[in-house]
Order: sequence, then C-alpha cells, then structure tokens
Amino acid sequence: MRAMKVRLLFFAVLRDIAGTDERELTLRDGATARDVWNALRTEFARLTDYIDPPMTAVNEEYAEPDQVLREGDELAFIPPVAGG
Amino acid sequence: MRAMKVRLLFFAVLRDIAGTDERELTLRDGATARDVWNALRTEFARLTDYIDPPMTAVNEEYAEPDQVLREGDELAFIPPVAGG
Amino acid sequence: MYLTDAPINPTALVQKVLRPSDGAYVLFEGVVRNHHHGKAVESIFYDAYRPMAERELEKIVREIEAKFPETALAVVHRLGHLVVGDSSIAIVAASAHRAEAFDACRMMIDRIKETVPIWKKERGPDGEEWVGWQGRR
Amino acid sequence: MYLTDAPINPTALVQKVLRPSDGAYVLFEGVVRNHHHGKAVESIFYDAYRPMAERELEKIVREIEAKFPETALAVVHRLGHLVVGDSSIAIVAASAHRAEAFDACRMMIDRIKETVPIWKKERGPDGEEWVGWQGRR
Repeated sequence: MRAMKVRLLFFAVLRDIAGTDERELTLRDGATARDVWNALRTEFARLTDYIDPPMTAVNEEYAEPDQVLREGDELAFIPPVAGG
Repeated sequence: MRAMKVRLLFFAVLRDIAGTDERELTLRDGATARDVWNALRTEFARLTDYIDPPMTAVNEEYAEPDQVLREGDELAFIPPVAGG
Repeated sequence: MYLTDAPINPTALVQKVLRPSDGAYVLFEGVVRNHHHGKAVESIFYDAYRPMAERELEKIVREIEAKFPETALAVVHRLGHLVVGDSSIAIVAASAHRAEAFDACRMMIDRIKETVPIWKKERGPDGEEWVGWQGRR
Repeated sequence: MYLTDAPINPTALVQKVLRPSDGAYVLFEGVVRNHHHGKAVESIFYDAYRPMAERELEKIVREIEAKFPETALAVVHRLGHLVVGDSSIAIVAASAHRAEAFDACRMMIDRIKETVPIWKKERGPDGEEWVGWQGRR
C-alpha cells in the first residue's frame, strides 16, 4: 500500500483542541477528509461526539469530505464560520 | 367684507418665477390656498398651465388646498420635492 | 439641527449614534453625480423650506424609531451649492442586528424623498433645471 | 488585500470606490457589541484561514459585481483582538442609484457570513467561546 503526505491545518476551536496550527499527516492511498476527521475524533475526546466532519477545504477550496486526498494536499476543517 | 393678511413664501422654481422670497397678501375672508394659486396663475404666464396647485403648506404643515386660510397664516406652495 | 450649509462629516454622525449595544450600522450618503436622465450634471443647488424641512425630518425620525425601537438614527441634509462628488445627505442607522439597521436606513431615505420640502436645481452644460417641475402640471 | 490587522478606515474605503457617476453609497460596518444571546461580551478574537478567506471574499465580490454591474464594491475584514465598539468589517457599495447600493451591500454581508472562513471567540465575564461551535455536532 502506497502512502502520501498531506498538510492538515487547524483553525479556531480546532486549533485550541489540537494545541497546534498544523500537522503533517502520512495517509494511506485513497484516504479521505472523513478518514482524517475520524482519526481526530479518536485522538481528541472533545471531538468524539462530532460524528460528521465540519465543512472541509482542500487547497483553499471547499470540498466534499469523501473526496479522495492527494499527495501534497492542504486540508483544513472549517468550523461554523462567524465572520462579519 | 372683512380682509385678512397672509404671508406667502416662494421656494425653488416658484421663487425663480415670482422673483422674490415672499409676499404679504391681503385676502378676502374665506379665501383658500387654491384661490391664491389661481391668482398666481393669472399673474405669471409660466404658471398658467398648472391648473391644480402643488402640495400646499400652511404654517409649516401640509394642508389641503381648499382649506380656508386665516389671519396671519404662513402659506407656501411646495413644488415636487427632490431632497436626498 | 438636521440641515447644514457645510460639508457633511459622516464619521461624526456615526459617532453620535453608535452605542455599545450596537452590532452594526448602515451609513447612506446621497452624492452629487455627473448625470441625470442622460444629461450631464456639473453642480446642484439645494433649496429648502428650512423650518418645515426640519419638522418633516423630525417626524420621519420619530416614525422610523417607532417602527424600529432598537435602532438609533441620525440624519443631516446639506443645502446650497454642491459639486459632483459632494454628499447631499447622510443617514446612519445603528442597531444590535444588521437587518434592522438596513431596513431603517433604507426606509428613512425613501420617506425623506417623499415629503421633506427640499428642492434641487441641476446645472450642466445644457443649462439648469429644477428637478421634478417640468412635466408636472 | 481584504484582510487587515489594523483598525478599519471606512472613509478611505469609500474614497477608493466612489466614482463621479455614483449618486449614492451604502457603508455597512459590523461592530463588536457588548452582548450576544443574552451574555455580556467584552472583546472578540477574530481568526481566519487567511489565504482561503481572501479567495472567498474575492469570489463574493465578483459574484455581486456580476449581479449589480453598475455597482462598485469594497470590503475589508479586521482580524485579531477587538473590543466593544471596534469595527470588524466594512463594506461599501456605490452606484448611480440607491436601490442597487443597498441591495449589493446587504447581499455582500449576507454572503460573507455564509462561506468566508473567519471565526470569532467571544470573551466576557462568563469566560470565552468560539461562536457557532457549541450545539453543533
């Protein structure tokens, strides 16, 4: 099974929960944002109840959480936005 | 027949037509703003075709043109407003 | 109070109305533009029946405050000679939420254009004209 | 370009967009208020996914310019620590006629609140909270 590297960015409440701005992930080929979210739910108790991922962005564009990630992608979960 | 004095104010296009800011009128008892307007139509050719008076104000409040005027009233015809 | 012969300072108007409970304000300014109904405009002379215009503006402020009790309002209309780019009117509506601020501000300018005895004479290369008078009779 | 860490200067934003053909502009500012859902607020920290927020703001500007081709738009969102009374966002819409300016300005703030990746953490006497996170799951 091949592996790929993906950069995961944390913002807002997720940065507070993760305690970091970003993390480099090594994922199996075919992994999706949903897979990454589920791994975070396992790692951080405060996320366990959040079964569905928040909005997902890949390379600074909104994307479907089940879209397959690719080598070098920049992934971010977007908690409910509150700009303005 | 008794007479009364009324102050007539001219604004905007009406000031240009009358060539003055105001005029003191001596009117017969029972005269209305419409009567005053008709006198202006006779006096100023540029008003002749304007059969109905513009909006009418008596003592700084909008009023009906057929309302009877009283001694000391301040009368003004209000051409179409264009504020803002 | 609502009328001025000097340039309008919208920032001062905003400072006058904004309260710590307000989460939004909407500022509207009417500006002299270089055209009207296809004709070039260079300047505008604004005339008013001043005491009556003050009273009508006051009535409109109270009417809209009654409709939007949580919204704070301010308005000032400039009179005299204005050139392209000059502001003729500024309205500020501040509220806890933006919907009321937008609605109140818009209703205010719509109402002002209906009843306040203020007039404008537009001047351009084709001459000058009191807006709204021609064609009405 | 659309984001700043410094206080917003709405007058400069207006000057940037206003053209001689514009007869009206509407300025909207979002302001930190001292309450939210019944709780006291003292300050707000605004966070953003900056490059993506810039892109989303750019998309919204283009979308609204397409809907209102005669309207000129500008927007700036402030990030970082803001206190009560500080403006978090300013939007200017200028047009020949006021209806388009009001509509475009309002649509702009509505759209920004839907999709732009900006977040706020409210701080008050009861603690602090990322707005919109609690209750969602």
